[in-house]
This record gives sequence, C-alpha cells and structure tokens, in this order.
Amino acid sequence: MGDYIVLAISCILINNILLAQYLGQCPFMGTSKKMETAVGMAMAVIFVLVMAGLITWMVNTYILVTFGLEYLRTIAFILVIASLVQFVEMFLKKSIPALYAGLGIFLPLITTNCAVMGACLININEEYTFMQALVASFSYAVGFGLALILFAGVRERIILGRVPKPLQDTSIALVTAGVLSLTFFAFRGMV
Amino acid sequence: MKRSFFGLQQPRFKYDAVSNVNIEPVRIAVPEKVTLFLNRPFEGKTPRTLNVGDRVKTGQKITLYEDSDAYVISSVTGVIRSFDSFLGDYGQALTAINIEPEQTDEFDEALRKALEEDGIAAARDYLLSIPGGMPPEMLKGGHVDTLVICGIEQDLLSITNQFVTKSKVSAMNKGVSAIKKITGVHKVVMALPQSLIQEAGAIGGASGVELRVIEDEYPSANPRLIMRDVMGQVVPADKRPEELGIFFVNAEAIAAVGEAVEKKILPVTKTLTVIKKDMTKTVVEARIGTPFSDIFQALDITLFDRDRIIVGGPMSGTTVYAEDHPVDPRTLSIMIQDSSDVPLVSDYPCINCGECVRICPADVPVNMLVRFLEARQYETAADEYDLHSCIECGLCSFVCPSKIPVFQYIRLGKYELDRIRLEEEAEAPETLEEPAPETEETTEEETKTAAAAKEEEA
Amino acid sequence: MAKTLVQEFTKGLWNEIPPFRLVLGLCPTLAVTKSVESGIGMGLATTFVLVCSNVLVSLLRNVIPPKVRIACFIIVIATFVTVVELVMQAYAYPLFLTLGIFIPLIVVNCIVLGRSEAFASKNNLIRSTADGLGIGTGFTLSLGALGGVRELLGYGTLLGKDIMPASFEPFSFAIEAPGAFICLGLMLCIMNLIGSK
Amino acid sequence: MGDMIKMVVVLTVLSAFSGGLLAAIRDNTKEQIEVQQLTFVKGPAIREIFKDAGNDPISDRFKLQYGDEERSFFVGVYDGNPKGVALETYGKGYGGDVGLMVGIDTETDKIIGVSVTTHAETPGLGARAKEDPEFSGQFEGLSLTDTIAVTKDGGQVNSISGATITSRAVANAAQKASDIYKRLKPEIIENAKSIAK
Amino acid sequence: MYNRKKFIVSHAPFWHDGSWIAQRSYNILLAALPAVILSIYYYGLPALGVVALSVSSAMLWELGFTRVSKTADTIGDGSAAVIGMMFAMLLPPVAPWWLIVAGTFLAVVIGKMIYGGIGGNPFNPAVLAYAIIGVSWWDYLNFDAAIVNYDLGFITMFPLALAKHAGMHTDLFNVQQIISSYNLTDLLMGRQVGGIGATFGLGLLLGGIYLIIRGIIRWEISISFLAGVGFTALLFQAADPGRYAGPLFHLLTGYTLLGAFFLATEDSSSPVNFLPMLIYGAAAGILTVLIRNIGAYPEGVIFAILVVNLINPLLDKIRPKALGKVT
Ligand SMILES: Cc1cc2nc3c(=O)[nH]c(=O)nc-3n(C[C@H](O)[C@H](O)[C@H](O)COP(=O)(O)O)c2cc1C
Ligand SMILES: Cc1cc2nc3c(=O)[nH]c(=O)nc-3n(C[C@H](O)[C@H](O)[C@H](O)COP(=O)(O)O)c2cc1C
Ligand SMILES: Cc1cc2nc3c(=O)[nH]c(=O)nc-3n(C[C@H](O)[C@H](O)[C@H](O)COP(=O)(O)O)c2cc1C
Ligand SMILES: Cc1cc2nc3c(=O)[nH]c(=O)nc-3n(C[C@H](O)[C@H](O)[C@H](O)CO)c2cc1C
Ligand code: SF4
Ligand code: SF4
Ligand code: SF4
Ligand code: SF4
Ligand code: FES
Repeated sequence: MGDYIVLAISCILINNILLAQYLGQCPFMGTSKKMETAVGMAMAVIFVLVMAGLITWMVNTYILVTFGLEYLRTIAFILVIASLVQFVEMFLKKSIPALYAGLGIFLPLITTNCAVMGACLININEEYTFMQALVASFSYAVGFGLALILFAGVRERIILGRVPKPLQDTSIALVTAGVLSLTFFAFRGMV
Repeated sequence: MKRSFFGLQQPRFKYDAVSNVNIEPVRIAVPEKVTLFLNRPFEGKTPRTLNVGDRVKTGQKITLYEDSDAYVISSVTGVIRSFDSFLGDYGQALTAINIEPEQTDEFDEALRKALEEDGIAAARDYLLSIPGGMPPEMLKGGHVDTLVICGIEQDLLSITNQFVTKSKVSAMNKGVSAIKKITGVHKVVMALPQSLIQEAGAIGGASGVELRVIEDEYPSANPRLIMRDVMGQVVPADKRPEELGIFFVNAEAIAAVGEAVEKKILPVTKTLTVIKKDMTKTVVEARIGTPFSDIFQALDITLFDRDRIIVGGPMSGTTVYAEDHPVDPRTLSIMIQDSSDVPLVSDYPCINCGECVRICPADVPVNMLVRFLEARQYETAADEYDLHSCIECGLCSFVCPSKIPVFQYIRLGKYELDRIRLEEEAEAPETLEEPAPETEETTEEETKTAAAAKEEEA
Repeated sequence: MAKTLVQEFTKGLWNEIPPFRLVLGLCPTLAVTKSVESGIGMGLATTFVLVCSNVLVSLLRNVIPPKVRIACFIIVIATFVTVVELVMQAYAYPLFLTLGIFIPLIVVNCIVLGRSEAFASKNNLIRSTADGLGIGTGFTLSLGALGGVRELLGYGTLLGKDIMPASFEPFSFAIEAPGAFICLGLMLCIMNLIGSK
Repeated sequence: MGDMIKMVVVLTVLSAFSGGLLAAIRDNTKEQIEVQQLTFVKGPAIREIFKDAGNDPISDRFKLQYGDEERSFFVGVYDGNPKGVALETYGKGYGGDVGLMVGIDTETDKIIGVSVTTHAETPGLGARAKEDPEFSGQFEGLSLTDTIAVTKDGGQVNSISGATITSRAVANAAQKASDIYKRLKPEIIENAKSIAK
Repeated sequence: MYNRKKFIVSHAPFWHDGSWIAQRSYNILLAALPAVILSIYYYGLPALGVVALSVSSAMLWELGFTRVSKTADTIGDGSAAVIGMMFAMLLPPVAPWWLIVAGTFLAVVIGKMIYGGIGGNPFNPAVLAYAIIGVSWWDYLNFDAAIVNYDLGFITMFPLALAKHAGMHTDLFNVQQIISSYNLTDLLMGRQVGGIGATFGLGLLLGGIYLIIRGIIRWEISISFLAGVGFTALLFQAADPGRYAGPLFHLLTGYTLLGAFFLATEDSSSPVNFLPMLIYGAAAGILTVLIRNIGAYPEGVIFAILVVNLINPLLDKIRPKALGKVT
C-alpha cells in the first residue's frame, strides 16, 4: 500500500506529466484559458487515461510480448487509444448523455494527446505491474488535471493584466507554465 | 481625510449631526434668471403649449410638449426667455426652460382647484418636482408597500434632510398623512440618526410613522444598507427596492407635500447645504432653478480655475461644468473643492492590495471586479464578480492606493449593461415576430394537402 | 488562390512555422531541445514521417474511404514512426536514448496528423511533398534554434563545442524543464515582435 | 455495401503493407540494434571495468545458459591473456532493478571492478551509486570467496548515506554475479580462451 | 462677454485617503532597513555592495524595460527598489555581481514587467528569481560555501543545513544537541548565518509589526504563516525529537521571518479575502517545514511561497457572499 502511495505522489507532483515529462502540452495551452474548460479537460483526461493505461498494458503483456511483436507497440497503442476514445464517445452519448455533454468536445482532442499515449508507454518502459500501471495512470491523469486547473487559475488573471502585445497569449502562457514547473520542484525528495 | 498612521484600522466617516447646532438658513433672493429642467429631450419642432415670451405663474405646472405629460413646476412668476437642450449625467437629454422672474409672485390656482374638486388624491399629478423630489413610479400609481423617509442624506457633509426634519416637524406630519392618502401606503418608516430621534418623536406620534435609528457611520444611510440593517430585508442585487414596492423619499419632500396640501400652493423653495472649501456648512434656501452663482455670491464664495463644483456629497456626487448651473428639486447639497484638494486618478493597474475589498460594505470582490471592468468584460463582471451588488458608496475608490477610478468604472459598467439590456429588449419584438411566417407556411401546406386530397377525391 | 510549389514549401518556414505559428507539437519541442543536436535529430525524424505519410496519404487519397480516413492516416503514420524508431535504434542509438519516448510519440504529433488531414488528403503528390518538406524543415529549424539557445545558455556550448568564455557559469536552468518553457515563451515573443514589424 | 467492402479492403491492405514493411525492417535491423544497445548501454560500464584491456570486450563476448536464462559474458584480454570476464546482474533497488556490470579476474577470483548500468534511483541519493567512484571503488579487489554485503548486514561495503536500499541492491547484484561465476567457471574460462584466440 | 472659468469635471468620489503605491514601497524599504543594516554591520562593505547593486540594478532594469517597450516610466513607484531589496535580502553577503544583475533581471523583467508590471505578477518576483538562480548557480548561494572565509565570532554554518544533515545521520548526531548550540539571543540578534536580510530576527519582527500596524501588509498572512511553521515543526519534533528541530528554531532561522512578513505578503500574488489569507499563510508555513524536514532542500520558504502563489487565484475564489446576491 505504501509503495502505491509513493508511486502516486511521485506521478502527481514530482514526475508530473505536464510539468516534468513535457507531455500533453497542446491541450495544456489550449484548454487553460478558462477554468470551465480546464475542469472539463481534466475530467476527460482522467477518464480516458485510466482506461487507456489498463488496456494498453494488457495488450502489451498478453499480445505483443507473448507473440514477440514489441516492435509493433506504437502502432498497436495508437489504434487501441483511438478506438477506445471512439467507443467511449459512442457509449457516453447513448448511456450517460449528461457526462457526454460535459466531456464531449474534449474527447476527440484526447485521441491525439501525447499525454495519454506517453503515459501508456511509460507504464511499459518502467515495467509496471498491472496494479502499478493502474495507480500510475490514474495519478498521471490527476497530476495533469491538477496542473491544468492551477494553471487556468493563474492564466485567468494574466489575461486581464496588461501584458505587452508580443507576449500576449501563448508566449506569456509558456513562461508561466515554466514557473509552474519550477514551483513543482518544491516536492522534490518528498516521497 | 488622510489615511491614518495606523493603516491597519479602516477609515471611518461619521455623518454630521445637526441636533445641537442652531442653524439659521440663508435665504437667497429671487434671481434674475431661473432655469428649469424638463425630463424630455429638447425638440424644436414638436408643438409646444408655451412659447418664448409667454408668462408663467409661481407653482404653475408646465407641460411643455403637447405629445407628452412630462412636466415641471415653475418656481417663479415671470416670462419664458428661451428653451435649450441640456445634457445631464451619462448623456441624459433634457429640455432647459429659462425664465426671467418678476418682482412679485402670482400663485397658480390649479392645485387649489384640483384639491377642492377632486380631493386630496388629485395632488398626485403635481408632486413630481416638489423640493426633495418624489419617485416617479410611486406617483404613477405603482403598488407602494413601504415608504421610507430619509431623515439623513446618503452622502457625507450634507445636512439638508436633517435640518428639515428638525425644523419642519408639523409640515412633515401633514405630509405623512397626505402621502398615505395619496398613495394608499400603510407602512411608513423614517430612518434617522440617533441625534434626531428626540425631535422626530413628534412626527412618529402624530402620523403613525415608525422611527428607525441608523448608524451614524457612512454609508449606513444608503437605501440598500437601510434595507438590510434597518428593515431586515436584503434587496436582491439585480432588483431595485422600488420593484419590491419600497420607496425612499427625502424628508424634505414629505415636508413639502405637507406644505402643499395645507396651503394648496406648491412650494418652490429648495433647502440645500452648501459646503465651502474649508468644509464649513451653510444651509441655504433658494428658489428651484436659481443659478449656483447667485448662491455663491450671497455666501461670498469665490471660485477659481480648476476648482470643482460638486452637486451632492464628496463620495457620490457629480461635478458640473458651469457656475450658472441651476438648483434642481433633488439637489441636496453643493460642495466646492479647491483645486489643490482634487485627488488625481492614475492609470496604474490594481496592485491587489485588498484595501477596497476590506472596506466594501457590500462585500463586493472589488479587486477582481476592477480587472474585468477595465477589460470591458461587463457581463462577466456582473455574473461572476457581483457588479450589481455594489451600493455605490465610493469607499473603494477612496482607499485605493493605485488611485484607480474604481467607482467610475462601476457606474460605467452598470450603465453599459443597462444600455445593452435596453438594446436587446428593443430588438426582442422583432424576434418575436419571426415565428409568424412559419405558421403561415403550415397553414399553406395544410391547404395544399387539403387541395390535394380534394383532387384525389375527384 | 493556388500557391506555387515554392510557396507551398516556404510557408512552412515562416508563415506557418511550427511550433511558433501553428502552436502544435509543443511536447517534443520542449522535451528534446536540450541541445542543437537532439533538436535537429527530432526535427529530421519528424520531417521524415511527415514527408512519407504526406506522400502516401496523397497517393491514396482517392482510394481511402472518408469514414475510415483517420484510421488509415494513423496506420500510415504509425508505420513510418516505427520505421524511424527501428532505424534510429540501429544506427543512431545515443540519439534514440536522448529522444526517448518522443520518437514513438511522433505518431500523436498533431502536426503530422494535421497535415495529412488538412493538406495531403486534398492535394496531389508533389504539392504534398513540398508541404511536408516545408513544414518539416520549419519544425527542424525551430527545434534547432531552441536547442541552440538552451544549449548555449545551459552548457555554454554549441553542437558540443565550447563557445562561451571560460568564466561563464552555465545557466543550467535553461536545460531544466522550467527553462524549456520559458525559453520557448520568450522566443515566441521575439517571433511576434519580428512578425509585427 | 460496396462502401463497407472497400473500407475493409483498404484497411486490410494498408495493415498488411504496414506489417510487411515493419517486419522486413525489423529483421534487417535486429542484429544492429543489439550491437548498439551493448555499445551504448553496457559499453561504458564494461570499458570502465576493463580500462587497460587490449581488445574490444564488447565484440569479444559469448553466451552461456544459466538456469533458464541466457547470459552474455564479455572478455577482457590483457597482454594477450583473457584475464577477465564481465557479466551483468540485477539487484532490487529503491526505484526498481539496479543493473550492475561486474568484472572478475579469472586468475585470482577477485572483483576487478563494478559499474552500474541501469537504474531508476533518486537523483542525489541512490543515483550516487552510479556517479560516486568511491562507492563502486569499494568492490575492487573483493574476493569471491567472501559474501559481499553492506556493513549493516555484516558485510564489508559501506552504504551511500541515505541510500542503504540502493547500496544493498548493488551488493546483492555483485553477490549474484559471484554465484553465477562460481557455478559456471569452467565453461567461462573455456569460452574466454577460445574467444581470445 | 464670455469669461467662463474652467472647472474640473470628474467622477466621484472626490476624496481620496492619499495613499499611494510609492508610499507603500518606501515604507517596506524602511521596515527592511534594520535587518539589512545589521548584516552590513557584520559583513561590512561586501554586503552593502550587494544591497546597493541589487536595488540599483533592479531599478535600472525596470527603467530600461519601460524605455524599450515605450510605456510609462514606473520606477518612481518604488516597486522595483523593493524587489531589488527583497532579492538582496535573500542573498549571501558575498554574491558575485553578475549573479545579482542576472537575478534582478529575472525578478523585474521576467517576474514582473512581462506580466504587465506592478499588480500583474502571479508570483513574488524576488522569490521567483532566487529559485531560478538557485537551480543554476546554487554554489554561489550556498551560505556554507559562500562565507567560509569569515570569522564572525559565531557559528558560521547555515543552521538549517546543519539541522538537516544531523537529521539524516541520526546514528551520529542528535538534532536537539546540534541546535542547542544556537541560543535564542543569537538567533534574534542576527548572530547566525543566512541571507543578508534574513538573520536579524528581532529587526525583522519589528519591521513586520511596523508594516502590519501601517496596514501595508495583511497580518492574517504573516500570522498564519508563522503559526503554520510553528505547528508543523512541533508535530515533527514530537514525532522524532532526535531527527527534527523544534518550532522556535524553525521560526528564527532561514527565511522564515523574512518570508512571513516580506515575501508571502506581496500584494499581487497573495489573496485578499480573510479565509483565503489564513489558508494561504498556513499552507506556506506547513509546506516550508515539510520541505525542510522531508524534502530535498534545507531551506523551504522559497518553494513554499511559489506553491502558495500558485494556488492563490483558486483560494481567493472563497469569498463572502456579496450583498443581495441571489443563490
Ligand atoms: C525522496 C526519497 C528518495 C529516496 N531514494 C532512495 C534511493 O534512491 N535509494 C535508497 O536506497 N533509498 C532511498 N530512499 C529511502 C530512504 O533514504 C531510506 O530511509 C534509506 O535508504 C534508509 O537507509 P539509511 O539507513 O541509509 O538511512 C529515499 C527516500 C526518500 C524520502
Ligand atoms: C526612504 C524614503 C524615500 C522616499 N522616496 C520617495 C520617492 O522617491 N518618491 C515619492 O513620491 N515619495 C518618496 N518618499 C515619501 C513617501 O512616498 C511617503 O511620502 C512617505 O513615506 C509617507 O509615509 P509616512 O506616512 O511614513 O511618512 C520617500 C520616503 C522615504 C522614507
Ligand atoms: C533618502 C530619502 C529620500 C526621499 N525622497 C523623497 C522623494 O523623492 N520624494 C518625496 O516626496 N519624499 C521623499 N522623501 C521623504 C520626504 O523627506 C518627506 O518625508 C515626504 O515627502 C513627506 O511625506 P508625504 O509626501 O507622504 O507627505 C525622502 C526621504 C528620504 C530619507
Ligand atoms: C531554493 C533552492 C534551494 C536549494 N537548496 C539546495 C541545497 O540545499 N543543496 C543543494 O545541493 N542544492 C540546492 N539547490 C540547488 C538544487 O538542489 C539543484 O542544484 C538544482 O535543482 C539542480 O537541479 C537549491 C535550489 C534552490 C532553488
Ligand atoms: S462603491 Fe466600492 S466599496 Fe462601495 S459598495 Fe461599491 S464596490 Fe463596494
Ligand atoms: S484598493 Fe485598488 S489597488 Fe488595492 S485591490 Fe482595490 S482596486 Fe486594487
Ligand atoms: S500530441 Fe503533439 S500537439 Fe498534441 S500535445 Fe502532444 S506534442 Fe502537443
Ligand atoms: S548532502 Fe545531505 S546528507 Fe550529505 S552531508 Fe549534505 S546534508 Fe548531509
Ligand atoms: S453606496 Fe454608493 S456605491 Fe456604495
């Protein structure tokens, strides 16, 4: 149990997927201008990443490794993730329309989100067990959501400030993301 | 006015009390020219009931435009010399009527006739521009649940209502019973500072007014704060008290109503407080329409370039361009400010010091609000940052170390939102009309199918 | 307005240069630009995948049924990504180690899929090649430039050679994660300044 | 219906093409990738151990079966004699397996040197096992007849301060190497000789 | 005959309490002086040089930025001087000139001006600059390395580093023993190693109380910060007295007092509502001790403040219901 907590804290705070692993930057920049969209995106990522993490882990362990097809990992994973997102979208639309309305627009964005794909690949590279992969996937997603929401809070204010013209929008957002990433140094050594 | 050394403690403003001061008002002579404002844009071509050269009597109801029942009461007997267009606050367009008064007053008899023929309710059509002013919605016959008489002004320094409350007890008594009959209101409340409660006892006893004490600290005389603290009812931010049937009137107006029904002549003399540069106060009585310059002359006040003439108090008044600006029925005070005391605004952004948030009596998140207002995001300001909760006390501007014109931003924001809302409402009927063709189409289709059916039958 | 082939190529070098103008492909941009070498390596790998997939998609554009369009693009792209992955492991292993999972992640790089979807599936072979080459070159240049700045500040070197005077204390912040964001943000600011002139 | 068939056909053909291409490339790069991995991942560690060897220990390697695993051994040739062999073993560390290359002198049965290959330990703590020459230096000259362990477990290796787990992992790995070597010694020497020829 | 006077027409209110940003800035400088002067007394000219260069270069960067970007001059408001002063207060007395100049650039330009100047910065500029510098040039900030050549008549070891070291080697040291070599008077009177403006406990307390009384900083933040540090340190000490130092030690060493009164209270990056201020301060205090006791750095104030700066916008959404607000 303790090990899982350490893993979780490490994935959320120290090896934060956005701020330390540089994954998922485009949605990070794209959905952080407003708190509402940030929260929506965070939820969607948590939802998809946990499912994708587990399914790709199983695909890798039971199919690719068993048949010596590791070199097809990239292609297999992207197909799994793409179809998963499609499936989730269809499923939600039919059975949980409220959730679909909330997550709907964010789901397609996630297909081509390297955070999801990246986290799945990290699970494999780190040789995590099934439980570890579950904890790590969830924690990465929570870390993504946490950073995204904190960032949105800061960014909402920056947008109202008097940022010089050439720095406006993405430029100042990147600088701020840098500080965000620096801020997370605070948790170094804590697990 | 300066921030104290102990800045941790918030600045406090006390309303001035008049109970112990014996004030003799200065009476201003009838001026050489009076100017009355009619709440209608000036239209040269619209047929008028009166024209330049016509004579009017004191107390005469002037309904200038034939196609409108907006009126103003003449405060003198004299000859109309000209009409003008005048821009009020936020570009409100008014018609200015300039009258040259004669030496002696000849009083208009319309009110007397109306009262004698139709009883007291007939006064309703004459009271709008009585000294102190009456809420138009109340006179139009809207439901009046509660009437709150303000024995004290919202803003600081001005003592007009207190003075009237103290000196015109019997007129107020009559005014209260009259206004009860005119509007049918049962509950009349008078909000007073503790210092006046003795004097006002007489009013309460005779005419069935509930007396309520308000704190002597600014801005507790603000209508919304009176509602919350004295009446125990919070007015929703997006509603005005009037919409709940609660009307606020100045004590002066009630006294004026009393005088009017007693003498059957409309009073035309306005009481007001003049605050000089050294903050000494003088109570003045002048005909409505008297140019400020006459008052200044009578009080030996000299003005220089870059001084400021403020109508109303220091926290929420408005400034005027010219010395010959006339006294309006609602003018409670005139304040003169020396150019060296004029605080400058800066174009600094909010530094998030939080002074405004701590002082705001309405718990408005001013620090955030001001950012959205500056960015002209009025809708967000209203929806998420409580623009409409602001009771317009001006304290936030007072304490802002960035010298941001916060209060001005707030008023502008509210004004802009109102404008947008009005525009949308104006557009709304068009959108309502749109469904009409659709129904026509369906009927057409129905007729067609009906026709087809007939053909088939055939 | 049809563009000439040259314009099709050069638009990727300035008007639509990723990641500055097209704010896409940020992750590899941030992750693998600790040095000029790794930046350019990543750029070239991406360019290869871009050009190959543009070519193939453009060739197949009339054959691919619209409904499975995205799936086909993904297969095509993933194939070329895997080719790069294998070839790089075989012949440029140290580079493969520095680029890490960002090589397989080219498959989700929005630039690549975006180009297939927005350009190659609607244009002929030659145009698509020019487009892929242009965007790819622009991307490579961007990564190289950012890598240069970070390498110079963070290590005091360029392409591994000492550039700064001996007394220079490397500003290693530039090669840490926060430095990546800030350098990219400031470079974007400079691009905006130049662009607005 | 036609659409459906077309979709299936296109997807199948594309997948087949992709699979074929990748399989072909994979077969052609397999050897090379292994060499590269050895050169760049294990290479530094091996060279560290066989500093003065006259051969290239990476190319002079052989494989032996140990239990159900196949293990690689690298031979260091000194003055024409195959005097040392190196093998890689693993110990359970703080952040996962710690890989350790252990070089053994076949004449004296003493450790020539050890070097950490792969690890996921905490920077500044466990990671010092790889960076701190003082720590790995302690293994030099240890005799395989003794049990190798950290001082806390009654052995002779001082642990890195604050990182006993990592230190223990390294000691365990060394001990494992010792066990393997002792079990396979005859075959190892035979193979080494034949390679040196 | 037209001879009309020109009157000023403007909007209410027509009074202002006369407060002004510059006044706040200069009062902060004033409050910082005791701590800085004592350091200059101990360390002499080098410390004075660091302070002077830091303040002046900060102001020059701001001047330069406003000139280049063709915006209104703002150095008069004193904010750049305050940032320069705060940055200097964090530094060891022997910081090299280029590090100071680079640091003030990061603080003023990256930390403040690009966010639109005063009021726009989401993070405390001086703290941000120090963190960036620390990542790159830690060796120059490391007190133990920096002042190794001084003989000051007191222990020339950074107390927090010593305590952390001892806490990591409980087989060799007992933390309580180690920290008992720093007595209370020493810590209060600046007889300890630390940043230029961070050692004189009493001076910082006086400065802080002055600023609180003047209403320039918000006491809620300072007090909850100190309470957070004290309480967390107490818990740690109770859990393992051999490993963790007690509350008084944590309160009077490192940047704790500087952080509580001067850094965490920076207007733009801290909340303004009551409850958020308490949470903000307490979180910073708790985090400070967490970083010191179980994190990677011996000193925790810097990163603790950056973290709470980050959550400030979210915290400040907790606020009283405005008058008449429905739902
Ligand atoms: C943030 C953090 C990272 C750690 N990393 C390592 C590590 O890399 N290697 C290790 O052996 N122990 C690591 N540990 C575990 C502790 O240091 C553990 O208490 C220690 O290994 C016990 O050995 P000691 O007797 O030397 O203190 C880590 C602990 C923390 C809190
Ligand atoms: C050291 C110091 C420097 C000052 N420099 C300036 C300045 O450059 N510009 C300015 O407008 N006021 C300056 N002032 C004055 C302050 O703005 C302000 O008038 C004064 O601090 C009022 O605060 P008090 O109430 O403590 O006297 C300075 C004050 C001090 C103490
Ligand atoms: C070193 C020093 C520099 C000062 N510079 C200024 C200055 O530039 N402008 C200023 O108004 N006051 C300055 N003062 C403060 C004034 O002497 C005086 O206290 C102040 O102007 C009065 O405060 P007030 O302007 O808030 O009323 C300075 C004080 C000192 C000690
Ligand atoms: C606020 C702060 C405190 C630091 N404290 C230490 C320290 O106590 N010991 C150390 O070796 N490095 C310290 N560093 C530097 C840091 O650990 C490391 O060198 C960089 O993070 C490099 O990744 C510190 C850096 C900062 C910003
Ligand atoms: S004017 Fe300012 S202080 Fe007064 S209620 Fe409005 S926001 Fe609050
Ligand atoms: S008082 Fe002025 S500067 Fe301070 S928070 Fe309010 S608006 Fe901002
Ligand atoms: S997939 Fe590409 S564009 Fe999207 S977030 Fe990752 S790098 Fe950015
Ligand atoms: S690095 Fe840490 S453990 Fe080592 S001496 Fe310094 S404080 Fe002690
Ligand atoms: S009462 Fe007018 S704004 Fe507050």
